[in-house]
Amino acid sequence: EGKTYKIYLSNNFVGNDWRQQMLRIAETVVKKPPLLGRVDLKIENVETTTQAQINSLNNIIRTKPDAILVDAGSPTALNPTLEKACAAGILVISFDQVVTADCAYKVESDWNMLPAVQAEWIAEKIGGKGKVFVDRGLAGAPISEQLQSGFEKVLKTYPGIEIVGYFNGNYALGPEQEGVASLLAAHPQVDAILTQGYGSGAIKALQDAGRPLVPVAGGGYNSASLVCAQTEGAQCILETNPAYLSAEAIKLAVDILDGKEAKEKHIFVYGPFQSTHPAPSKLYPDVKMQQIEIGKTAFPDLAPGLSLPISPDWVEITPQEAAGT
Amino acid sequence: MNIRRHRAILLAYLGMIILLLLTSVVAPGFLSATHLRSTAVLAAFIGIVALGQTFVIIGGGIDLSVPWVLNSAAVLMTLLANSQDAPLLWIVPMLLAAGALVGMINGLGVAIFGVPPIIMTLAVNVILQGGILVYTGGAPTSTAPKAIQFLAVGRIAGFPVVLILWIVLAAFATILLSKTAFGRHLYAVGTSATVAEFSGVPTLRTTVLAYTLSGFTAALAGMLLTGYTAQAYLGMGDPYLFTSIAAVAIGGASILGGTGHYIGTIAGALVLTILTGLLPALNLSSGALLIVYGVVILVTVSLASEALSSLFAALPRFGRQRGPAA
Amino acid sequence: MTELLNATAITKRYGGITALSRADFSARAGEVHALLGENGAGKSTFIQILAGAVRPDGGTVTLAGSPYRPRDPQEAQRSGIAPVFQELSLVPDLTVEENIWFRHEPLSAVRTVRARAMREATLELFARHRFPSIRPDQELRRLTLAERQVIEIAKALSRDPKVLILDEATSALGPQETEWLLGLARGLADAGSLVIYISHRLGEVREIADRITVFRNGATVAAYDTQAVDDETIITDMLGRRMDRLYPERKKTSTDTVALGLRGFGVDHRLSDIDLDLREGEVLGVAGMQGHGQRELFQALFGIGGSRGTVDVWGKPKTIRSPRQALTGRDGLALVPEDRRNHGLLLAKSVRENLTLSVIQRFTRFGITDPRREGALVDEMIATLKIKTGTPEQLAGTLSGGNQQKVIFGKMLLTEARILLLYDPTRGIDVGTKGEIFQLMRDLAAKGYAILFYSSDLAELVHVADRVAVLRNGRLAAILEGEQNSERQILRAAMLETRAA
Amino acid sequence: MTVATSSPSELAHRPSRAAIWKSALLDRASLIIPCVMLIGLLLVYASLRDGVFTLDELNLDTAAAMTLILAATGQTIVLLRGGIDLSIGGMISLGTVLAATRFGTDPAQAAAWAFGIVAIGGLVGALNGILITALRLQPFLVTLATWSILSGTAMIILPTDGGSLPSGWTMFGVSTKLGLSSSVWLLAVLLVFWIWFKRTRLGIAIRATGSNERSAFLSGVSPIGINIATYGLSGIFAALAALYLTTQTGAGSPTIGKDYILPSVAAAVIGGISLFGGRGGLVGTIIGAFILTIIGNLVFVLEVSSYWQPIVSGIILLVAVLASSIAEKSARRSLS
Ligand SMILES: Nc1ncnc2c1ncn2[C@@H]1O[C@H](COP(=O)(O)OP(=O)(O)OP(=O)(O)O)[C@@H](O)[C@H]1O
Ligand SMILES: Nc1ncnc2c1ncn2[C@@H]1O[C@H](COP(=O)(O)OP(=O)(O)OP(=O)(O)O)[C@@H](O)[C@H]1O
Ligand SMILES: [Mg+2]
Ligand SMILES: [Mg+2]
Repeated sequence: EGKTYKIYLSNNFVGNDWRQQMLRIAETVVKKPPLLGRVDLKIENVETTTQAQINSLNNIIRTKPDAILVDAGSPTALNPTLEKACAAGILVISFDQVVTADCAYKVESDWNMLPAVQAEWIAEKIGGKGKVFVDRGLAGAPISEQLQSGFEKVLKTYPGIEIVGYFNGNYALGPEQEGVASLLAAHPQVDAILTQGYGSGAIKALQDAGRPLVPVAGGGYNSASLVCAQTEGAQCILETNPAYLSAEAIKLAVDILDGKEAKEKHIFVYGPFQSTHPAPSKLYPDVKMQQIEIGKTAFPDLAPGLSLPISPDWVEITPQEAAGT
Repeated sequence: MNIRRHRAILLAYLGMIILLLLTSVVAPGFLSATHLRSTAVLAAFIGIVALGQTFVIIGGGIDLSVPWVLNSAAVLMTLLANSQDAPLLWIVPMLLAAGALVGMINGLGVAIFGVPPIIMTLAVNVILQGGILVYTGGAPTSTAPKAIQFLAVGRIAGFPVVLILWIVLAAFATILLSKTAFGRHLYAVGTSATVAEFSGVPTLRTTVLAYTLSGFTAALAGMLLTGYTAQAYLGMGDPYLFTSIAAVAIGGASILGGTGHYIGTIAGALVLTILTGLLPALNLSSGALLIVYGVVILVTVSLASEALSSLFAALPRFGRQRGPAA
Repeated sequence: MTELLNATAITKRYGGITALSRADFSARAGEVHALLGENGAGKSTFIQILAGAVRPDGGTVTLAGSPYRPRDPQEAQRSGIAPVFQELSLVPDLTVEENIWFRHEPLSAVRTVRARAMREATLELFARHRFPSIRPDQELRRLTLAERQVIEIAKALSRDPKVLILDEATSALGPQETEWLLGLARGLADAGSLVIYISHRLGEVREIADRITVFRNGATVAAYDTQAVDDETIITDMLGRRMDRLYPERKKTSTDTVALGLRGFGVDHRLSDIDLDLREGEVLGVAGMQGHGQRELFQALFGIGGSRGTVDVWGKPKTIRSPRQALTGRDGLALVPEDRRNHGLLLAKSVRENLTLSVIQRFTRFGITDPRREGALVDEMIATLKIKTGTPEQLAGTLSGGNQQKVIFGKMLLTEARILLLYDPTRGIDVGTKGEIFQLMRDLAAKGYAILFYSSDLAELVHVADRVAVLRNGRLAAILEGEQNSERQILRAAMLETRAA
Repeated sequence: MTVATSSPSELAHRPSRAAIWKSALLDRASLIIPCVMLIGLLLVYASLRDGVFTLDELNLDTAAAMTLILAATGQTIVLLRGGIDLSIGGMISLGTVLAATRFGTDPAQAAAWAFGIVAIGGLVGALNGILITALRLQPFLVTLATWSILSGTAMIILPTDGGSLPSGWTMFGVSTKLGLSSSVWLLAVLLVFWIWFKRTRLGIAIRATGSNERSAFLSGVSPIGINIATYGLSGIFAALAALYLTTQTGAGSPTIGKDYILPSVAAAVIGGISLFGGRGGLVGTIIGAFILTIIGNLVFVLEVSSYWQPIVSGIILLVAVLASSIAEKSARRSLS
């Protein structure tokens, strides 16, 4: 058909590398086939507050766009506003931090699968017994809850494993490093660390404290991958929450607006795990796990905060485009 | 040393020691040299940011632009240096000057145009945040140069470099506050700008200088912090807003100005760092942690409160006859 | 007649400082009872105890025969005691009428303040006691010190007190307003109230008081009927020593050098066309009714607020746009400001810090202050002015009123500026020290200082100044010299046209 | 006027009418200037978007600003007292999670809990007041601590965003009467409250205490009483803000309160309230909150690229405040 749709992307937070990459990918992907010329994309960023996002969404709704894509500050607080948008005939797709409103499509990573696979890998790595630290993420954040309970659920199935300490990594390097450092001081023995952030902060804390390296779970950032690849004896499993979720959401919007029925309202996007020691998962036999390797999953020349992988399979995005350099 | 004047500061240290003892009960490992060292290093970052904040608050203002002055310096440093050490020779002085300049703009807005400090520095913070995103396109930057990493985590004869830096800065700040005309003027301006003006104090210069210093220390802390985590990331300055103000307040300064000292702020930075280090070891839920955090802050600063210390003062007189109320 | 108020063995300590030690005081209804004592004797502390603002460490008070122990100012108010505080108890951000009726505003059915009733009550109060007219709806912050003083009095009277306490209520008032207040106090006493009257102006005390109690170092040293005692005895009891004379001998010390020359000097509509020469070695008095431009003259010369016209300082034209430009060492000008609490003193800082605030460079070497040199300056000034302070580290706000004024005076002296702008420098200062300050002024003049001197007490101008410049409606009305320099002539020059206008 | 012989002459010569007007204007400058600021912003906004001066726009903007206005009402009272209340962040979070977990579907139960939440707000605030007076601690530190404690409590009750509210509850903001949404009516009620409150003895005493604590005490204001009342009211308004917020979000959130701490202070300060107490009023604060909200709308219709959005909003804020500060300064200079 080739009609151009007016689509707004409402994003509640710009303050980290992942969100930046997500936004850049959204801007890039609408300038490339197959979406070239199909989308008049407007991005509305607000500074972290839910109130600001509600106000911004109200402004968006008044311009009657074809679709609103939303990376939400809260899974529930935007619901009344988004339901208003749906009622006005606007297509609503939430992605990354999704909302619970029934009328909204949801595009996200599988937050049940990701922590389960990581915890399983860690548990197997330490032979089903030992003491571990678990990252609680950011206090009050919904994904933090999911990741933490995902870790715990699997770890509980190994009677030999004991969670001896929790810390709040806040999805930032500094707090992760500080949190692990504090726990290390209190616990002479630790056998694995499950972070929700980078993992590399945990490794740095172990090194600073002069402790032996232990298996670490973290996120799929270039820096984490690099540290795992370059550190002697590092054992890592890195999950992926692809920053191209925005591209997937845009594509879904265009498809639905074109009249293609979506198969489901809740869509999971899967990226591969990366590991220094890939191993098959028994819980989720289908997951892909890549070997961490310089040049393949870790790029010394690229920005450390880059989230990997970069492109979905239906469009080619270069690392430069993703990094904005 | 005059006990009355410095009671708040002394009690901030007392609070810190009590907290340390408490900590050692919960987790004996905390009093190990390694951990004390890493605590001190973490406190140094807060302490350096809070240095400028101390000056601004003593002068009757507040600096909310700290997070993004810090973050901007960190991001620009890694971006410009591109992991190389050599360019730091011009980058570091330039960014320190740029931080100072931002502080100066804050100070001028407050002192010349009478913009409320909260609004002035808040707006500058937002503008800086946007400016950095526009300038870098939000691009993640390269790893911190080795030299900066050395400053942040390196050691000389087992002693952390950043601590040496902190001690030097602390000495500088202490002298500035206690031993110079600028320090005297700052307390006067913070106590009453009108009286200071009537007394021939250069109120404008004094205020601007305080904010300038705050911009400078925030930029410095930003670069050092980059060395600590080995990379700059967006949002790294955010935790330092309330922390820097709280460190100053716990250190005995009134946030309405005119009182306080950097020596107290040091204790404040240590209290906050020890506390954030201690809490994870308690294995509480996130909610319970916040509750404990609040209670400990309250108890610790209560120790420093005049009420308890005046009770101290009254102790030797208990035996004597009381007033008509008795 | 029985005693209405009886206080025995009142004691109050502040840390190491004893403000009151077993002081006694008793007064009857229907009398004006003066409470005298040198600065720091404990008068205000005693008043604050009566007012419920401070709790004594020991002693008992009875009011109309029953024990009186107010827990807070509110309780004191309910017992019919209304104080006019030396430091004033007014709120800058409320209006005049809101201040007067604060805490006992007339209320409507929905518990809000009835503005109309409050206005009427204010005007009625003003009329009943013949108050000077002050607009009731302005914010207090816009009032001059004298006006604030008057409002503080109105506030006390608004409670129809049984006991009215006037703690140096006339210190900021000019001759006419003082006269008015004395009449008012007399009237209240005659109507059966007790008026406790504190002042350092003996003339007033003599005019109005029936009886006198004298405090020294926190204890009662004497109590007598005013008729039965002479001034010398009172002063000796107050100071604990004899005093030869209040006013120094006036020798002509002025030269022909003009220290401060004003031509066409003015401040918006409040001051205009002032041509005036202040000579080296001269004490030039400034007089006028309140609000006729004196404070504008002093402030503008010190660089506060704008001004027009030319100012020559030691023969050279000088622009003064800020106090900083005025305070330029020996060639500069220094000011004792009108409002000591808001303009002169950092109340929350020590005596030392206040004294040296304007002269930090005097003890700074290579950018570093030298505490020993500072200490020397401070100690010298405390000794010179006999500032009663526990240590130089005592907070200025905890000094007695007169001693606060001395700190401001000392702070100005330390600047070494040779042109001194003294706006009521002896306000609240006891007779003993007053004499010393006058002597000091004359000595400084003899050393080549030039002094511009305003006082709300005309006698001081007459006895200390070489010439007196009288302002009227913001203009120079007369310059009186020699025989002409008398209270009568000053008042004539100051008021003549006011009546007509 | 009666001129009696013993009455002293007027202390100052009579000011001219112009001078009286000028000083009256100056006394209100801190309110007039934000008004002008808001009008200026609205004019720019109206030139970029149709239908700005309509009831719809009023309804939308009021709903957008209302939570902030309620939070800032409490903050205003505390700032007038010369204090600051950070704990509203915790109280708002706690209020929303209590509402979202306890209201259930029974209207009576919901109503009871709504009152309960307001009561908790008042109690917690009163506790702040007691701690500040009794321990002689800075309000900043005490409320920082209670903020943390309240947030923690909220997080224990509801670890992450969720819960639900009765469907009628979320209809509150949408329902209209006479073309005005209930939010606008609520604003009107708030204004009536303020007109009443500022003229009560308590209202005056709070302002007076912020203006000069010592004078207020000497005049018979009880230090602990005034603090309990001030912080208690702040807590009550924080609870009300929480309840209103849940009508907008339909859910509870243990972290949402912190979003209102700094903005509540900013709205008050833009509206002319001094952090040093004593000056300003709620009308200024409400205007300040609308200014902050309109700036968001303005940046939206300006269609600036996404990275520029924070810069533009920062600059608008700065320019507006700068212009007003300069205007006020020059007005002051011209007077004295
Ligand atoms: N809060 C306080 N802390 C310490 N000392 C105090 C305090 N209040 C008063 N004093 C001391 O108590 C003494 C008596 O002071 P008070 O004000 O009663 O004197 P006064 O007789 O009123 O003097 P003046 O004539 O100067 O007003 C002074 O030495 C003063 O410094
Ligand atoms: N009646 C007046 N005429 C001229 N200038 C005045 C008058 N009243 C006050 N001022 C000046 O206005 C300025 C502000 O005075 P104000 O007493 O309001 O100070 P402030 O900063 O509000 O003090 P605080 O913070 O203690 O309340 C001062 O410089 C003062 O000299
Ligand atoms: Mg006194
Ligand atoms: Mg004020």
